[in-house]
Amino acid sequence: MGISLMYYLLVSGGLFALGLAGVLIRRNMLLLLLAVELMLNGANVALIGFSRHWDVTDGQIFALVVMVVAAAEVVIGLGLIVAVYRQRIVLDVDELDQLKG
Amino acid sequence: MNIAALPMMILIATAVVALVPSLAPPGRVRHLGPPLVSIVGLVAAAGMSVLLWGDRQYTFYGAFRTDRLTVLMTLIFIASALVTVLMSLREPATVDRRGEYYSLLVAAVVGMVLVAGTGDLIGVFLGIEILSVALYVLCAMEVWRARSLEAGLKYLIVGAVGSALLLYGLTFVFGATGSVSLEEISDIVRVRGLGGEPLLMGGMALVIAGLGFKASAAPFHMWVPDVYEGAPTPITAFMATAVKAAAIVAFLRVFSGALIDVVDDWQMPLAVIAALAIIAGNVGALVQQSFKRMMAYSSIAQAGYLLIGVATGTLLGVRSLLYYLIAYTAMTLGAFILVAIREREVEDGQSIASLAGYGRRSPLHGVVVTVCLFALAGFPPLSGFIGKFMLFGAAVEADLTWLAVVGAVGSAVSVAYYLRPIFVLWGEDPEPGNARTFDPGDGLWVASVLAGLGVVVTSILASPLLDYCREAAQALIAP
Amino acid sequence: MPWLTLLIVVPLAAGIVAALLPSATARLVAAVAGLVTAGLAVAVLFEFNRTVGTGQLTEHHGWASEAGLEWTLRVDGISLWLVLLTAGIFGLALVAGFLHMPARGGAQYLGLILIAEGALLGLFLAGNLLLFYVFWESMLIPFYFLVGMWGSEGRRQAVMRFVVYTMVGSLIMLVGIVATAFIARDVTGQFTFDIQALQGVAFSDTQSRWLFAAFALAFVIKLPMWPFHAWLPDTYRTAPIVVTVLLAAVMSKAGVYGFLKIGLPLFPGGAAFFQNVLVLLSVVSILYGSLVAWRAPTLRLVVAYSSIAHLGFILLGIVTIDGQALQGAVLQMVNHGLVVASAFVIVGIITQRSGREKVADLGGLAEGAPWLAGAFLFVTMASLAIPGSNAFAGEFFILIGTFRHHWWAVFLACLGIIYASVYMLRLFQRTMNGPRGQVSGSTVEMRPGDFVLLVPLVAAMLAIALWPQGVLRTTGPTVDRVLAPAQVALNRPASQVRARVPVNPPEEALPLPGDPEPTAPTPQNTQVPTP
Amino acid sequence: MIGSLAWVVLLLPLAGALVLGFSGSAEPPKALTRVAGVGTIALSFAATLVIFFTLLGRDADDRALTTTAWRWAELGPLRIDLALLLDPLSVLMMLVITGVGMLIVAYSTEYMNHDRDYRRFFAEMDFFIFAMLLLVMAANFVFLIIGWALVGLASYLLIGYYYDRPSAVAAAKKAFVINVLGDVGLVLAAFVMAVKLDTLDYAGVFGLAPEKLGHGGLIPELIAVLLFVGAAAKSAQVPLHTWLPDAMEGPTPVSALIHAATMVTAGVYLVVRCNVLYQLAPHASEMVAIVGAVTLFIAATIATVQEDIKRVLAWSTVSQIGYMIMAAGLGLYTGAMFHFLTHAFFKALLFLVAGVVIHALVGEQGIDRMGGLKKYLPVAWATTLVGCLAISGVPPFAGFFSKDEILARAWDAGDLGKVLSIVGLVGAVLTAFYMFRMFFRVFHGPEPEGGYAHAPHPSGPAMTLPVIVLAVLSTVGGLIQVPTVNHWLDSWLDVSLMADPALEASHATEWRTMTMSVIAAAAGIGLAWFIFAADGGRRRVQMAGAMPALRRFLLDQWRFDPVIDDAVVAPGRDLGDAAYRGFEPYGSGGLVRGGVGVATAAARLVRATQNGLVRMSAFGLVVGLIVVAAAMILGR
Repeated sequence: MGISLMYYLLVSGGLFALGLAGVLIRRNMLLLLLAVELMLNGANVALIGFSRHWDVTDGQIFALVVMVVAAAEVVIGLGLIVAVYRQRIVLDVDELDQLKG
Repeated sequence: MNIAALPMMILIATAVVALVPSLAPPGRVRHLGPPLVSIVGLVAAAGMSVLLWGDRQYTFYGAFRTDRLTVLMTLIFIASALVTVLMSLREPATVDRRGEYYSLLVAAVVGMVLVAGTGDLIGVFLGIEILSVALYVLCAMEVWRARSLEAGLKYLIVGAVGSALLLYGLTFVFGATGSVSLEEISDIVRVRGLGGEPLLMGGMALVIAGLGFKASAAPFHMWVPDVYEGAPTPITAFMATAVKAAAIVAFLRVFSGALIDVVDDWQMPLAVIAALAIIAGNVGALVQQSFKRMMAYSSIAQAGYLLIGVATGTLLGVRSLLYYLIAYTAMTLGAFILVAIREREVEDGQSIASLAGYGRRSPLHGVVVTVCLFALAGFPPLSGFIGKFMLFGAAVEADLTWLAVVGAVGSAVSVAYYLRPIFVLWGEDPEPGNARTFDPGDGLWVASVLAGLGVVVTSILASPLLDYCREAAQALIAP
Repeated sequence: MPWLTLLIVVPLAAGIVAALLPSATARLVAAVAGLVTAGLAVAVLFEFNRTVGTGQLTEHHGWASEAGLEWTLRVDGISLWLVLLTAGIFGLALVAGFLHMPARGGAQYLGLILIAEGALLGLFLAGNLLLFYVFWESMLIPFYFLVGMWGSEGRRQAVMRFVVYTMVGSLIMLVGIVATAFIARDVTGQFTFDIQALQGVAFSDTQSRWLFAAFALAFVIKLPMWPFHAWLPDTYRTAPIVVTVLLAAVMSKAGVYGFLKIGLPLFPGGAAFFQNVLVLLSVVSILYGSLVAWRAPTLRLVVAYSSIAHLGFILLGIVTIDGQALQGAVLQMVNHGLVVASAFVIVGIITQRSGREKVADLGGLAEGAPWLAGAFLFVTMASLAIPGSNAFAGEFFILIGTFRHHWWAVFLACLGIIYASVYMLRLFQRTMNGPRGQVSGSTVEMRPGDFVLLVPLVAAMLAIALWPQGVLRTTGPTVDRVLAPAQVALNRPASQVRARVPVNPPEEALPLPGDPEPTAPTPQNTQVPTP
Repeated sequence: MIGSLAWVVLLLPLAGALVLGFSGSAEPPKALTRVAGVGTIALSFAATLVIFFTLLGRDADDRALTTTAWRWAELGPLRIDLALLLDPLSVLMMLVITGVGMLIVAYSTEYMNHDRDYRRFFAEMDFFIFAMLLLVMAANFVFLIIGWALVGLASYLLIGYYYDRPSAVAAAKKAFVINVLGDVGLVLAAFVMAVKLDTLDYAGVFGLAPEKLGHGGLIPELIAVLLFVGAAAKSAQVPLHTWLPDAMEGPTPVSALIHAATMVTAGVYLVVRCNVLYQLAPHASEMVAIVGAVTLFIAATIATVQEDIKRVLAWSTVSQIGYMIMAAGLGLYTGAMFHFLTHAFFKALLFLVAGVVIHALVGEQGIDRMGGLKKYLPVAWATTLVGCLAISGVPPFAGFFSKDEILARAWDAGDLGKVLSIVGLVGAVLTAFYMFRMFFRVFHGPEPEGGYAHAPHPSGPAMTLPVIVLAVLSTVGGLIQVPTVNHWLDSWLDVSLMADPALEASHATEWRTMTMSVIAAAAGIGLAWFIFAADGGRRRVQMAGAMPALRRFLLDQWRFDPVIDDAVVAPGRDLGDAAYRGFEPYGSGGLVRGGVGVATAAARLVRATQNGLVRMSAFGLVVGLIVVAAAMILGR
């Protein structure tokens, strides 16, 4: 028995909270994407930890799927950011304020 | 692999094939190919699904299950997608990227079908992500229009956070039970008596937040008006109907299906977010000047009504919810079709003011949208009423009478804004500036008729439909 | 013959058809449909067996049976007269439409009136709570359009207020309907929305009170009662005059009818509990409506507020829970329909032809318009319920019955009678008598078309004035049945209770004292097995 | 047989009214109008005579019968028929109504000749006769009330006959509203009876009341008081009398028929008819008597200063009805009916002669613009003198016997009776004074300054003949019941007066009262002669300034109108204004506006959170998570 589940969860929770905080306070779009990645990877850590805890492979498979999905999201995200940048030359997400009310 | 996943396979193939006509030189094939392929593929998948109506079948080693609920939901998704395709025929967003547009649309349906039929938590997440990623792109498809782009980006960022919450929640559920299979989870929860287990509760809270976000319940709704307003109108309609349905079916699969034995743990939070959605949606819609944005708020409120059905955790609740979902899909599509028409016809087409006197000029669309709005407002004998009534009944039966009262008061408030466009449509004289400048296209006529028929048929054939809904609900709740 | 279904389907179908036809044909179709419906109503009168107090000529078909919504129609001694009133007044309205169609969208206008008629007839005939609600709500739609599309200045706010206000009440009622069915299922083991089957269910006091309150709120808003009347003045003011007639004469009866059909028989405990509140509310309505009618500036508003006062009398007759009062109330429902319809017709004639809304702008019209003055005088007298008029008969019976239990309310209500003479005479004299105003009488004099409308109304009023027993003898058994539960709930002396109180579930099904532990009733026909 | 005849009596005037009312918009020939208007009433009178003599020929016990048309309403135990009652009391009333009515309507054919809407006048008069007949012939309280209200309607229509004259319109409204107040009193009384006795038939009520209600209890007192509210409103008793003087806005024949001879005495009829109930309610009866006495005194004082010939007569009517009401309250039912009968004769006479004078002077009604008319209008002078003597109670004219019967029998009816009898005597002095004040100023004295613009012209036969007939009746009408000689009226009414205490004055009282009342009449006449006629009217001018405060007070009619206006009318009007201007927009409207306000404010709030920032959405997710968690923990 290696590292106990608790440590996995602590790291995972830390990553997730860090990501969430990043989303809440950061204004740069690229950093936002980064923060979201942090959250997803926090979940991944937990998945791996649980997988080991229960001694099943389900969690690891799940984690793999998540990685793929995360990659896809980032690709789309970067594409859109580039498009926005080309159009308006901003990276500050708060500038996106045409839609409100 | 057996026949159970065939509709999904057909859809995947359709998504791929829809790209092919783009290789053709500019012309009819390139122009009409993708939508035609999509329509054929969707209809084929729908037909295939109908054939699958029956007892549960497993495939992919249990990762995908086709039961009556899967079939029913697949049909709802496909119906919504079909109308969306018809609405999109002349959509500016599709110019020059028709292949991608329709392919992504069908891909989103694939994700939804996966959610509806998933046998494990991975499928829930994967399906939600497939449809989300497709929609991020679709929302931003009109890259030359700042609002569209903004909508796409906002949706992406917030949606990714929502996905992360969902994922983290699913992780905890997995952690608490040690399995990703929904059926196993159900057994484990029952056998081990996991009610009140903190890890499971935390997981459920996160899942509720994540799925609530996708279903646009309050207070996770803040992205909805912005994204719905910015996205191309057909996509908005698609999001308001199919995506919401997908999120709801995810709720059903996870909570009403797998976690039904800890219903006491998740009933109250669901009821609360349902109530908040009803309040926020109905109140927010009151002061909107844009029809499209108003419908966005309306869809928030409607999500609240749908969640009532989940929150009850009873067969009656699920069954009412399914019926209301069908009805809601038809009504909402009908309303958005009018937005699509008007925004192509006139400059200021999204506003309520642009509807002035439109009913007299174009009675068909006028009548359809009127019927749809009355149904949304819950006027009997239309399907919206029957659905709401049954949801309230389910709530009362589940000792959630307060939720029914909130729903009722919310409905009364909603009348105020649903009737406003109707009044403008029929009661005001058209302004000269509102003359038509651009032909919205024939697809919209067909779509409009389909939506109107949908509302009428769901109203008149309520009885048989409810029978199907009961069978689907039994497929979910019964083992 | 499925008389009752025909009564509903004929106007509905004709309405949809008429709306799609060109105006010239549409008005013929509409008028014929209106007359046919009236004829059907008369046929029902002849088919009716007046010795029976329960619903009769029952028709039953499934609709959304899954949801408990079934096409169950019945007619009883009370609804019979409301059906006749509805068919009659709508028939006249359609004839009026035939003679004088709005310039814009006439076919749709008549079509909507027919649809409204169908909905109202359905409401009065519905034997299923859900069906009742369906018609209750769906009648709003035609009225919404009628006011919204053909109304005058300020119609938008008026219809909004009208519809939203009504919806607040009715959606709460919807919750009440749902709750009724579920609670009744727990008591009787039978899940149903059938009104007759729900009678006599032994709700607990708390349940009965809450359920009654949920229904009563919808009803008092629809009536409307003070202080829930805010939608009324604007709506009556902006609606086309024919629609105002329909609203005031027929639609207002829907709320009253709700009390009779649902409030008293199903929730006697709640009715008994809220009795004093409702009596007080009725009296306040009477006085308030009268006082405001006295000071209201325009013709229509005077009649509109007087209508609030009159409806106060009707409600008083119902909530006082007395056989004589209720007989009077039922009679007065018909009377009020006739009186207020003719009052609005006359007000409509005057305001439309003179182009003046304000009482102060008119005067001395009698000189050039003797026929109109005569008709107006008749209506004025009927409206202030002068003894000898049909309205007197109704108010007299209402107050006799009320006197037995709430003598103070009668004394206050009598103030309302005195004020009625003040405001109605003010209206009559300021317009018809005195020095000539801005308009000469001859411009407003009655024309042949007006006689077509007024003569039947006046004839009906006279007939009832001379022979109220013609109405009373058919309503008696029904009234007894409607009242009996509430009378028992109020511990009224047995001599006053003249009908058997239904018990649900039947007594033999209940365990007798000393029986072994009662087993929970097995739900039959329930759609809801616990998951 | 006479049962169906009763319906004929009742419906003939209605038929006349309907024929005249619906004979098209064009004015029909006047001859036709006359035939329809007068003819129906004449036939009705003839039929009444037949009924009268038929009943007269029967045994006393056989003189009451009921004839039913149909069951009007049946409400559980309460059964109400559309039925007529023929008994000595109602037949007596019918005779006066149709007889005097016929005379007055015939008189109107000439009097109204120059008015527009000739036809309408007769239609309304016929309608009044119908309603009045219904009132007296009804066999139960419901139809009594109906007749009661319909005569009010007829009175309203005829007071407001000149509907373009604002004062007439206002007077009509006042009369109607006060009468509705009276109706309400009656209706309330009917409620008490219906609730307590489950019947509203006279027979039923009077049969059951003594047994079920008891003597002197709260219920019979309440019934009696409520009935009297109706009676007081209709018969212009204080404080509900203010409408009657104003009602003189109507044409003079109307005043004669409705506001003197018939309708205003309906209150007396009611009290007499309900003698059983009043006998059960001693306190209420005393109150009735006192109100009557107060009224007779107040009205008599006011009549002494009136300057309008019709208003003098109007106040005199109020005063004379006061006598009747007082009598009825004291239990002197025959006396009340006797005075009603003679009063119908002489007051109708006086009004009709006043009409002749007004007609002669082309509408002039002020007595200070009259004078010395004796030489122009000798017949009028003679008949007025008869009328004045009759009302003043000078033997052997009709009024003497009836008034004397009341005063004499009152004297012997206990302490209260004595007091009231003295009030009556004072009233008699005043009566004689104001009547002869009018008489002297109109027919004697100097002609008004500048003389008459047109020479006063005597009227034609249609007006003169009824006047003469009435003068004859006023002279001999009292002979049907002469103290100590005959008691025809007593015995005739015996059947109807089920609870008549049959008070009889002792011979001593009779003689004393006769002497006193003759002295009273002589005093009044003498005083009037002294002031107004003795020296050609100069003394009047000298005395004009005397006692200005009292004079002012009397001219203000004891200040009833402003007080009632301030106390009763104004509060209601102000409340109505407050409700319309204050509560409507802010109160009930406020309920709506408040709801809308809350909804809008909430909507603003929702919008405010919707600032379009991505961060806000993410923040919403976090908040939602907290909400969900909280609900999850709290909801368990």
